[in-house]
Amino acid sequence: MTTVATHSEAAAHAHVDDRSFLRKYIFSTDHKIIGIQFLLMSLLFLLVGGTLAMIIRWQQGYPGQAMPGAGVLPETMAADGIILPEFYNSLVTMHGTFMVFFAIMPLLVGVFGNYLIPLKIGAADMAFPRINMASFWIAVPAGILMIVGFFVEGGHAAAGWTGYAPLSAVPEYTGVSLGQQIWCVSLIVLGLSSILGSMNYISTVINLRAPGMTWFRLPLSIWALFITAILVLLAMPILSGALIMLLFDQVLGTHFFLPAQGGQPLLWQHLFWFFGHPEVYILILPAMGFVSDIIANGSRKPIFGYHSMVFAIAAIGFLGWMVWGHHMFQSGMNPTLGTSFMISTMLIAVPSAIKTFNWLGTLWGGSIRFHVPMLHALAFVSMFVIGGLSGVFMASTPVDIYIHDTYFIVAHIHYVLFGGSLFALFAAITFWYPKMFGKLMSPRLGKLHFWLTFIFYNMTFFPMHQLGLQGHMRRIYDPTVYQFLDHLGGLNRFITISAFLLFASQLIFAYSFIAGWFRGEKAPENPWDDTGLEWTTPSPPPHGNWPETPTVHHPPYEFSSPLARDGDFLPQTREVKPLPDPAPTSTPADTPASR
Amino acid sequence: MAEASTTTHSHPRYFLIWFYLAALTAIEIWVAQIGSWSRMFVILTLVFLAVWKALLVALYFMHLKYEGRQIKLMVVAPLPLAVILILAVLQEFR
Amino acid sequence: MSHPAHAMTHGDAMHPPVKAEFGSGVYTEKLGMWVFLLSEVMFFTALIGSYLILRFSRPDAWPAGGPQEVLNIPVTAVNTFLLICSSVTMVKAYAAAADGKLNLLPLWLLATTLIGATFVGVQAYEYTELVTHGFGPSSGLFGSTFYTMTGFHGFHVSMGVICMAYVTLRAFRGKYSATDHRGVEVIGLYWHFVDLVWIILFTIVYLI
Amino acid sequence: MNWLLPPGASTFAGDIDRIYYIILVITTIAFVVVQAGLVWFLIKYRARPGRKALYTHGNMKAEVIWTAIPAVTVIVIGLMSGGVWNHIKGRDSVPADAIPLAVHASQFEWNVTYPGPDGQLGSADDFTVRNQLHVPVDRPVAVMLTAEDVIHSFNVPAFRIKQDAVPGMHIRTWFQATQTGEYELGCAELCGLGHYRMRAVVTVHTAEDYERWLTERAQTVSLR
Repeated sequence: MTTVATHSEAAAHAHVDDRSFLRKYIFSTDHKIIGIQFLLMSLLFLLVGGTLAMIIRWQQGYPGQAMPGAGVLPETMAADGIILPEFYNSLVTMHGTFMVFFAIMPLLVGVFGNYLIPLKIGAADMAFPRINMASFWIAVPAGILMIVGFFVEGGHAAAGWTGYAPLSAVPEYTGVSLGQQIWCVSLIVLGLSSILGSMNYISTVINLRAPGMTWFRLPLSIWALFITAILVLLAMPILSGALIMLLFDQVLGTHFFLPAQGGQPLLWQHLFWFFGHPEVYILILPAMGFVSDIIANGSRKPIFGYHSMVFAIAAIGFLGWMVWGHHMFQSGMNPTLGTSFMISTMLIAVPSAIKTFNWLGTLWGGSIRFHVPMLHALAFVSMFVIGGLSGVFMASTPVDIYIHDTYFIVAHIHYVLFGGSLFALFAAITFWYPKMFGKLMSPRLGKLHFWLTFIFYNMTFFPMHQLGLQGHMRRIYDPTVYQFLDHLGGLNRFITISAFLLFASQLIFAYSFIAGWFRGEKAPENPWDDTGLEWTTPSPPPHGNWPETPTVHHPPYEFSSPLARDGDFLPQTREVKPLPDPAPTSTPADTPASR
Repeated sequence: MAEASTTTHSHPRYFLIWFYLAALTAIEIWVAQIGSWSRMFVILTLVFLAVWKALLVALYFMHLKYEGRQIKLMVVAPLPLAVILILAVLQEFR
Repeated sequence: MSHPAHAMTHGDAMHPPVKAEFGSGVYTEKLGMWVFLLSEVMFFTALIGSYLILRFSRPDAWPAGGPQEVLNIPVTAVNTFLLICSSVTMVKAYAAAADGKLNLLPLWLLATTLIGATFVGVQAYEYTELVTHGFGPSSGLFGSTFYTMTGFHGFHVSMGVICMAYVTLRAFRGKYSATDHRGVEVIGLYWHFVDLVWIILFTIVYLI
Repeated sequence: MNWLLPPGASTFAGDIDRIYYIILVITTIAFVVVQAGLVWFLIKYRARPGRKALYTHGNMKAEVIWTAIPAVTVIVIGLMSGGVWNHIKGRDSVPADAIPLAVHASQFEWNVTYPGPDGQLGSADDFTVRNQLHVPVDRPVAVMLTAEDVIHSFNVPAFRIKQDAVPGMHIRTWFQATQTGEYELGCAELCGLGHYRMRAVVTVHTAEDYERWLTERAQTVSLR
């Protein structure tokens, strides 16, 4: 490995670390510590969101019956363990809010954006370490505030995670006043944190890449995080603006979304989904990136069609701005506009299909290692296909008339967000855990967790398609009100039992995560035989990451390269003499196969 | 980065830009008070003048004119998104 | 803004740190500010876009004789002129720093800070006048959009004034030089952007 | 599990169900191909001692093929859907001879205003019934949807019709029932505490029954 001379201070930092405990672990500006802080915070919120989901499921499976253990809930939430309708509306609202904004999004972007970007591009830290720290410490109060909302007078926000006005804008309509305001403020604050974070990611990727790390040598995870950061940067302020208007409608008496004085309820939906659809891709693009890295590693092959993978990410990032109307087909939106949104929505399926086939192409001819991250990554591909295909039904405007706002939508979003994002996150966490904590997680527990999750996950969410096809509306407190849903009681109970088993399976992961930290075997520098830059520094990497800035010589996925004489992979930083012609050189663009 | 390391005479004539901005503002206020023009024409004129002023600030005060291609591209990138949002939603409420 | 130690690999603070292929071509703080401003563009898009949409869909919610029936155009015109002046003082401060006229730099910055603060003061005066005449945020769509847009612009100016005061203080202490005046240029970008937003707002809110 | 849609009772059911089944067939084929391919690759290319992975960066031809096939497929689905969509929701799609009804949604009830014997809304013999929607079979019915407070959604699964009612907007939608009997109307958009019980009964009468019901109701209302 060759290196270039760098500022001597960097080297000094890497060796002598005399920061106080507070500066090192709490108010740290080190991107790795901030990444781990985000990890712990968002796993906690994942648990909160999951617990809320269990209560929702209980009510759906056993409406009107006391939930075991729910006796501890205050009278305003449950009467003798029987969930109250007002609490149920808060539950569905906050389950969505916590999962989208406080669990999945920080897990994907906050954790891995922070942890991976500098390590994978060869930078010592983020472009603005102090702003990075601020971004975390702004997210914390936002999260605390969101939790506090449960305990204020009138209960928590109850207008759905989409907060449709005027329901969300007038306290009398939901019976919630303070909770709804807290919801707005918390999300505005979180938005600021996200914007600061993404500004950091974008600047870092553009300006701090190590010598030799050209754009088309970036790993796909970094490409995905980079495009995602752009989406966050441009989409979050739209949400902030909309939330501010909503908040003003509640507290200042403005009329943005209140029709009585000329406001437009549909304006909220347009703004929300103009943010919301890019947000959907914010929640899946990084997952696609991690999975690409891990599938290449597990298959011991370069990723199939690297360039088209990059262009697919970029295409999704761009087209993602033109499809927001497909959430509003039945909203009273201009029907002609609906048709144009349907066409753009159909088109966005194409880059997703390209990615799926390219993953299959990567597996083809590989020498597949089934380590735990690989299992989760494969599950991602498999589940994402289901989520993607079920999306075609909703994209078709006439079919959407029937399935809009039913459990079919719930099934679809969970196939994308759980089957997609969360499986990718399990893959990513187990893959980079040794680097983060310097310890190995138990592969046996990992496989057990994987199989149980995979089975119970499908048992939970696949039948929801069926609920939706029978017309079961989402967000209804008690399905037994409707006769046409009567025959679905058994299915609902089946889903509930599966969901509880799914939740229980996650405890294995929690145990394995904590046990690995305290009792795990010490991790070597490169436990997965990977080519990335992060594996050329100790586990965990020191402050400053490398004593000297690394130099990059190869594209990201040179597995099984003929140039790698010992072992089956060629690290990006290893300088080797090219083979004599006519063997392929190391740049993918130059190989005949990719032409 | 043409600015940073070179000497005085390479700066744009800032006071001239300032004068333009002030004069355009005065014209705007005058145009807005004309009653005899059609409303649409007044609006278009005002928007044109506002965009002109905004461009003066962006190009000369923010030195966009002297930046590299990358920064220029980056800065115009979100503008289509803003236009898409506003035009599509306007379509809705016609 | 502080900087991780590794970043300055070739000593010139006003240039990009690592010669990465097809990077931004500018130093990182400036890049960061531009990136941040893009997100501000989208924020104001949400506010201004909502205003345009509401205005077009409900023209009857605005006074028939135009905004000047309610708003005080002459005062705002003076305020607009003030903000334009602050932009020129800001850019003169930048030019002074770039040319190494370090004795002029803090004076121009001070002028910018003071004019900016005056702008906020005049806006506060305008608000009080309007509210005492019965035009508040709850006065129909006009009031809602007017206060939200100008209010958030005012908030941005206020933040700018605070940062500008800090930069001015640093300039008086001689922290900037011809070879490193990143803080001045970066705050300048923000300041001009806020001015630019006001140019748009003044036209569409007060004149149209 | 029953993969069929529940029986439909309006003219829309045929079109919507047909497109649903076409998409179901297409997606099932895609699903089987991808999942089977995935499993096959996993078995065939699992790591075995002595075998090295194939070193390749891709194949342009294969990529063009698997870009083109989904692109064409989704465009076809899109075009197919567009026609039906315009037939159901297009602004000019409501048949001229449709019976006009006004449905005013409020927290948490459906107020259905009937035109009375003269067949015209806005006349003196109009009457309003709460949470009951009565329509004749085989006649198009045009519903003018309005909302009192928040957004509700007019949703009759058996008719395959769903349309939000937005406060401040007058949204017209229509349907034509094909089967007499009783069905359910539910709110599909979260509208507050009583969202889940915002239910109405839809009764589809024969033409004669409908006329009889209409005159009877109109009289009881005018007597009051």
